[in-house]
Amino acid sequence: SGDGGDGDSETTAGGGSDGTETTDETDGTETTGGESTPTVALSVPSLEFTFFARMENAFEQAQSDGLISSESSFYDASNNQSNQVSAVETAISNEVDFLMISAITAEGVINAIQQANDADIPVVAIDRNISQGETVTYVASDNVQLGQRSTELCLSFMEANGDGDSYDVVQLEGTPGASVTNDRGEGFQNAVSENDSLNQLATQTGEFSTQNALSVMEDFITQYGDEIDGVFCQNDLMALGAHQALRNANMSVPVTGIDGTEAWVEQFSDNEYYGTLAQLPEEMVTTAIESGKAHLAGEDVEDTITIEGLEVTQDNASDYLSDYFG
Amino acid sequence: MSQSVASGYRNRFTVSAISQYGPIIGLVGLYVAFSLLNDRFLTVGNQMNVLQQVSIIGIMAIGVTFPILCAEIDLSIAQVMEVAGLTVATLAVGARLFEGSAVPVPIAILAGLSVGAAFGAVSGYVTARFGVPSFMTTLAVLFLADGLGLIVSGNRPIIGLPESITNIGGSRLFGLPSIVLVFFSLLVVSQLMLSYTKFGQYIYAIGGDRQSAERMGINVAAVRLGTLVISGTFAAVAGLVTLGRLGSAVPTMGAGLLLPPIAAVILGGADLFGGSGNMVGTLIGVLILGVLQNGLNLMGVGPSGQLVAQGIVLMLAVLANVSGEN
Amino acid sequence: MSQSVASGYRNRFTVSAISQYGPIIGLVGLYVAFSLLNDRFLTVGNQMNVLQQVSIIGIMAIGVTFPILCAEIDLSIAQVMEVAGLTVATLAVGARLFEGSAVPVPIAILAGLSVGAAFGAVSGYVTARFGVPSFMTTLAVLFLADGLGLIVSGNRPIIGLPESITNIGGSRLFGLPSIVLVFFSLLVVSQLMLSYTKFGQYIYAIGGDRQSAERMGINVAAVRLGTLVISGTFAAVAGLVTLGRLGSAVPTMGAGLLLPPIAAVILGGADLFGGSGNMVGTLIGVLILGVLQNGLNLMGVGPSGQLVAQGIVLMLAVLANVSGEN
Amino acid sequence: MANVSGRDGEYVVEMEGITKTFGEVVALEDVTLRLRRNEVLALAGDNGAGKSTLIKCLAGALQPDSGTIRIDGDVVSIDTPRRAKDLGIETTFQDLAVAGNLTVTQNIFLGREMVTGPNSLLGILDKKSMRKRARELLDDLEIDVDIDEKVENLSGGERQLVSISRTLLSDPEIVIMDEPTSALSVEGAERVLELIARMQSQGISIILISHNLDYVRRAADRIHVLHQGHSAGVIDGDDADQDDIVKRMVGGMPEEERNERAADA
Amino acid sequence: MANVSGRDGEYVVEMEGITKTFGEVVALEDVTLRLRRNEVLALAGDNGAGKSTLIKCLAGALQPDSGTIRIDGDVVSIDTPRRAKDLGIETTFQDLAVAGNLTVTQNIFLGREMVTGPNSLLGILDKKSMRKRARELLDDLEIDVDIDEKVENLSGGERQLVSISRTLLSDPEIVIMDEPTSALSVEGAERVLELIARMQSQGISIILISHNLDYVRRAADRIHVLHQGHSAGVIDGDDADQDDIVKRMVGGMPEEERNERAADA
Ligand SMILES: Nc1ncnc2c1ncn2[C@@H]1O[C@H](COP(=O)(O)OP(=O)(O)OP(=O)(O)O)[C@@H](O)[C@H]1O
Ligand SMILES: Nc1ncnc2c1ncn2[C@@H]1O[C@H](COP(=O)(O)OP(=O)(O)OP(=O)(O)O)[C@@H](O)[C@H]1O
Ligand SMILES: O[C@@H]1[C@H](O)[C@H](O)CO[C@H]1O
Ligand SMILES: [Mg+2]
Ligand SMILES: [Mg+2]
Repeated sequence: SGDGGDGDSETTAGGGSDGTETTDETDGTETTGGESTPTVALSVPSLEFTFFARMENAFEQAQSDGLISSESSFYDASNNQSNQVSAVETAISNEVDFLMISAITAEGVINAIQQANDADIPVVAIDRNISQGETVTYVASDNVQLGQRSTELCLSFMEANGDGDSYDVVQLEGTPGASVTNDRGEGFQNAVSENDSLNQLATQTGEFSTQNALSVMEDFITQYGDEIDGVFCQNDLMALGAHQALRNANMSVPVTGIDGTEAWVEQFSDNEYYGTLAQLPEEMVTTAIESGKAHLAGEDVEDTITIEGLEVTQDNASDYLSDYFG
Repeated sequence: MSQSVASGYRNRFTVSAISQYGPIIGLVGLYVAFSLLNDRFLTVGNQMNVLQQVSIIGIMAIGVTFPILCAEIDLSIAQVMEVAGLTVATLAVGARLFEGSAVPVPIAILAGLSVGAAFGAVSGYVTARFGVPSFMTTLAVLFLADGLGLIVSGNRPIIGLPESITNIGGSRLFGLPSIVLVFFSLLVVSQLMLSYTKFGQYIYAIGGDRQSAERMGINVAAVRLGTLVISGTFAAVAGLVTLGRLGSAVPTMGAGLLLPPIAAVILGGADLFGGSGNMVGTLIGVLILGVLQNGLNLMGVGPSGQLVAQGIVLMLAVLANVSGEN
Repeated sequence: MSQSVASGYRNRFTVSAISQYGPIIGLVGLYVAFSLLNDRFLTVGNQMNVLQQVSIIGIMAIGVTFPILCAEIDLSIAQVMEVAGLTVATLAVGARLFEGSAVPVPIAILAGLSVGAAFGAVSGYVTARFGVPSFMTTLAVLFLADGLGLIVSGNRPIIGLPESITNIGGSRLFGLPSIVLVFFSLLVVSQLMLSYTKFGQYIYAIGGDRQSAERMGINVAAVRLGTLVISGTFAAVAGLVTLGRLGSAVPTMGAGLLLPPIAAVILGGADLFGGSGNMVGTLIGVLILGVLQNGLNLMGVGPSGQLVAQGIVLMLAVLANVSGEN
Repeated sequence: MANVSGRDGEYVVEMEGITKTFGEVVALEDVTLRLRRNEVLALAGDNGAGKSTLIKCLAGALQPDSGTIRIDGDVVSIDTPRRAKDLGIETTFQDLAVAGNLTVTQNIFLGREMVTGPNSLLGILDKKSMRKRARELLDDLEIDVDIDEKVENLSGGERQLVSISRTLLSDPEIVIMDEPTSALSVEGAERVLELIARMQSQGISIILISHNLDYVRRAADRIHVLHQGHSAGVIDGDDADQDDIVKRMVGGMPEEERNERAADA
Repeated sequence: MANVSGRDGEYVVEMEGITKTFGEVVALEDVTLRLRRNEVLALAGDNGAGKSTLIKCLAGALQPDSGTIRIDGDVVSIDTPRRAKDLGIETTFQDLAVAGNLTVTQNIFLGREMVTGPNSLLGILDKKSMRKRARELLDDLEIDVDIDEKVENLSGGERQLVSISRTLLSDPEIVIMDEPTSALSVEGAERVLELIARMQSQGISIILISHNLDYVRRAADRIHVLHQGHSAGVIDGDDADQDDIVKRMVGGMPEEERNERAADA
């Protein structure tokens, strides 16, 4: 792995169209035939995560571009499992044309999805999958892969930065119990076991939050000091915290995250050993909408559409920023 | 006791209605408003949804009404709910901590409820015996239960639960969702307990004036302990029915469930400092929270608008409640 | 008032030390234990870290001590902290809601603090004027502030803050982290206010027995309002220094910060029902929570072990506190 | 009646036609009470007659349902205890308004603390002066309690004495005392009677509620008897005989008097 | 002394050498109090003398620092009010232990509710019977309050009457009344005195604390005077003269008596 580079993203699935371009095509809907502006719903785990805030923006963009109707609703579950189930139920009551969902946990919405299936409302899973029930497709990054690639990106930085033959990395995990945490952790472990030069020094939860990550990183520094060769964070908000702790301790080691959050990428300009694996939530949303509409139009849609994570480092940071946040 | 004069001397007027008549104004107002604003709001289907959506919080709210009436608090309910649900699930399926040692469903359920009762007993004992404020003991139990939940579940969701478990919270009986039936049964039993048993009477006496109650010969320690055991047990029941509602056991299923049940109790007119309130009030409080969210969801109000609307409407609803009392 | 006899009649003995002498036992115990268990725990550097790590919670805890002493509660502090910090950041940088309309730093800071005070004034007014429990009014403000935070920040981190802002919480003065200095200054000022002003005295009087205080001619409404304005303002200060600590403004920076400050206050020996407690107690409570987490982090205890350990140690610490009092 | 009220009129307080109900309970019905300038007016009546309710209306702790209150001839609305204090009315409540968690000194000064610098909510307490003054005050009243003790730790009588001593600090025009001697020893009660006499000599007008008819007869210029929420007549202290008072307390206003009144109206 | 205690001994309660301090405050020092079977023993003393503290030690509300308590000749440790009740000791506290947020009926029965079915914490309240019995009880005592009113809404005297009426329900062996008449009208106080006489005639032994020396002399067989935490002697009720009592209250035990005692020891 380790592709990336240009700002254009690829979709591995043949059925998916290029999301970034579709957003620009106002008449794109007509090509799918059928209902031109469906009423849809999108339920996400929590707007606490910038990642989902970007989805919200993409959703609103799609609304104003006329890809979906203005009655479409966006639901924030505030990380509360019952809230998400309620949101799905409400969407069913509102008889949406199809439902997009990023499940807090894959298993937490089993019944809700069952209800949607029973009501013949198509479901598109996005970013976080669901474990049971019928879906049109699953549009997402591969989180295990993201974890592994980001860890390996960190390793490549460490190799470039140092000269030893073994490197000690610490990991900052996301919310305990969340599927992304488990998946990215698995990817991290894969990287550790596949690369002999890579050792896990410590793992602690930063709960996907900047200030928790900051405190934990401070304590890591106290405990391990110079032993730390690099930091892998399961998302970019935590990378910001780790960065701050390292800066305060006058240390400079590679840090990688996941997400491609603007604020983190902006730190790259004066640090060549910072990086992230950008997810492309905007593209996930538009792709999901495309797929849902295609399904309504009776077309076949691939079971999974993987939006490949985009490796962002100092090299391509400014391109990335101007492509996605310009 | 340091209650203001103004609220004291009207009690006679509204007799026991004081905490029922008041809060209901806010609820009725919400119903009128949402009925006018949205056609689907007052449909049977949607009202059934609302009931289902509030049931888990409702069960926890009923449970925590006991300690609150007794001038105690229980901060551990969300985590106890989680660990109890996870215990039932892992035991029944024979997964994770109990890999390969599945037990019959009734025993799994009993174990789950016992876990809830046991946690309540721990905080209750330390509070009643040593006079440690329940705020602190239940906070400690919050951590304990959260940790145990991670251990029991290995941090991962559990699926494939036997129907005999998921039916408790996820089936229909006499055309009503079973979870709603569980909620209402517990509500009725609890109100009867409060109104017609010595235990109920003592809760009010202790909540009103602990020292006087003690001097009048009440076994204060037993009652304080009892209220916390009840709230732990009810939290466990909430965990059990959640399995049916979600269709799985998820290690994060308690997230965001600390404040709403307690808020519902206070919204229902109970005094946070003990001695007044009842289960009908709690029901109304639960419904206000549930209807508010459901109505805003139906209207498709976006996340930030929803928060602002919730804040404003909540403020108005409590104002209506309080002026309804006076 | 319904305080048990046992806790009442020793007051004379320990004079005002009651809530200082007690809680300190738990803290000293923690220090001894962690010093034995880990070499780096008692280093100057780590102790400085602990102070830094507790400062934000500490500032919020000091603020919320005022309402708690007055038998009120403030549930909105975490969201108020967030929205105030985001307001300062977006105004100073001219981003998001204030895109292109940057204002001078002092004005941005003033605006942020005013937002905090204003939210406190809203809940304080409704509580003091209409007798709505502060639990409910501050819960409503919690939603309002959360929503406003989303609107102000667009849910994205804001970086590139001017140094004049980040220095407030992120620089060093006389060899001490500035955030710690802010914390201790506020602590001292607050304790002086409690001990030596009419306002402080009235807080205790009202917290002890509101009706009596009113009958003795105290302007109860003004004092109740005042305590909530203070806690809102202090939460805003916490938001401001958080910008320095994190080096950026993150929309999630309030997450998980509701319970710890309140817990610290109670852990420090204040009565949740008002009338007793002080800032020194709050400091001790804050330190107990901070040291516990720091020590466990240093020892490399994993997430679930950490939760369990926190639960057990917290239970022991409060037990020690209470037996220290008796 | 204009000539008997106003700043120099005969009556310093006129409560007229006061009615107060609590739900279905009628605590007071059309009660009229007038306090003459500089007199000690006793308010007597059986338990539950409405004495405390009546004076709470004057002290700002309760709002009457109907009726008017005149102070120095001016109609006033006394919506809070603070307002009553502003009008010069100082009250010792039956269920002692004290802050148990504060010390004796703090209680004595609560609401009118001595401060150094500007007197606002943020005024700096002059603790030393207050302790000194409190000590003097209690010595003066021969009250032997530790001024730094929390009030909740005092004995019942001591607590009552502290509450009474509060009235002395504010230079009031009108003092209301609801059962000020109920928890006091014979000695303590004597001191309170002396205090009442002293206040009267300083020009203060006083309403005294007490079940001790002995004390009432000794201290009061006139005795206003309440019976089940109604006036049962006012008796001159000098020719008050215990039997007459008790008869009114138990049976209400004598038939004759009631008829007289009816004729008057 | 063995012959004067025990089930049939002279003394039903013997508190010996009771000392109780609160921090630096010595509330009681080496106080000995003996209650004879079936007598009314009054406990008199100035405010703050230690009367309430002493009886709280017997009622289980406080633990003495040292000293022993014998009930019917057996040494007992009374660590809670519940324990006191189990020993047959029923108490009316000076600062009324009542639950303001409960009704009169509920207060009267609190802790010993009538239930249908098994009598556990989950016993089903027999509300009807309790209301009936409460009504009877209050009628019997001529207490005119609404049995369904919340106690916090009662007048001071009414509240006290409710608290007193509680003592009658439990069939106690020993009754302690701390200032039971302080808030009562003359009428009300008379009824309480009658009640005390009635209880005595039923074989109950009674400790009565009151500042009303009139009532004390009428009701008590013996009067135990406390002075600043020390015994100031026990006087026979029959030849008690008010001056002697007051002298002891104010000055403590007379010199002669103290010397006698010293000689005894
Ligand atoms: N808040 C209230 N709610 C209902 N009833 C009340 C309330 N306050 C007083 N009452 C009733 O009003 C009547 C008068 O009460 P009040 O306290 O004025 O009596 P009082 O004359 O002061 O009696 P006492 O001598 O016992 O103090 C009583 O019957 C009492 O029960
Ligand atoms: N909890 C306490 N803490 C400190 N001092 C106390 C406490 N309780 C009582 N005291 C002191 O002990 C002394 C005796 O008090 P006690 O209540 O026994 O007096 P009493 O004889 O009942 O007086 P009264 O007639 O006023 O009721 C008083 O000086 C009182 O201040
Ligand atoms: O993929 C997203 C983001 O990485 C976010 O930071 C946390 O939730 C995950 O689902
Ligand atoms: Mg009265
Ligand atoms: Mg006493």
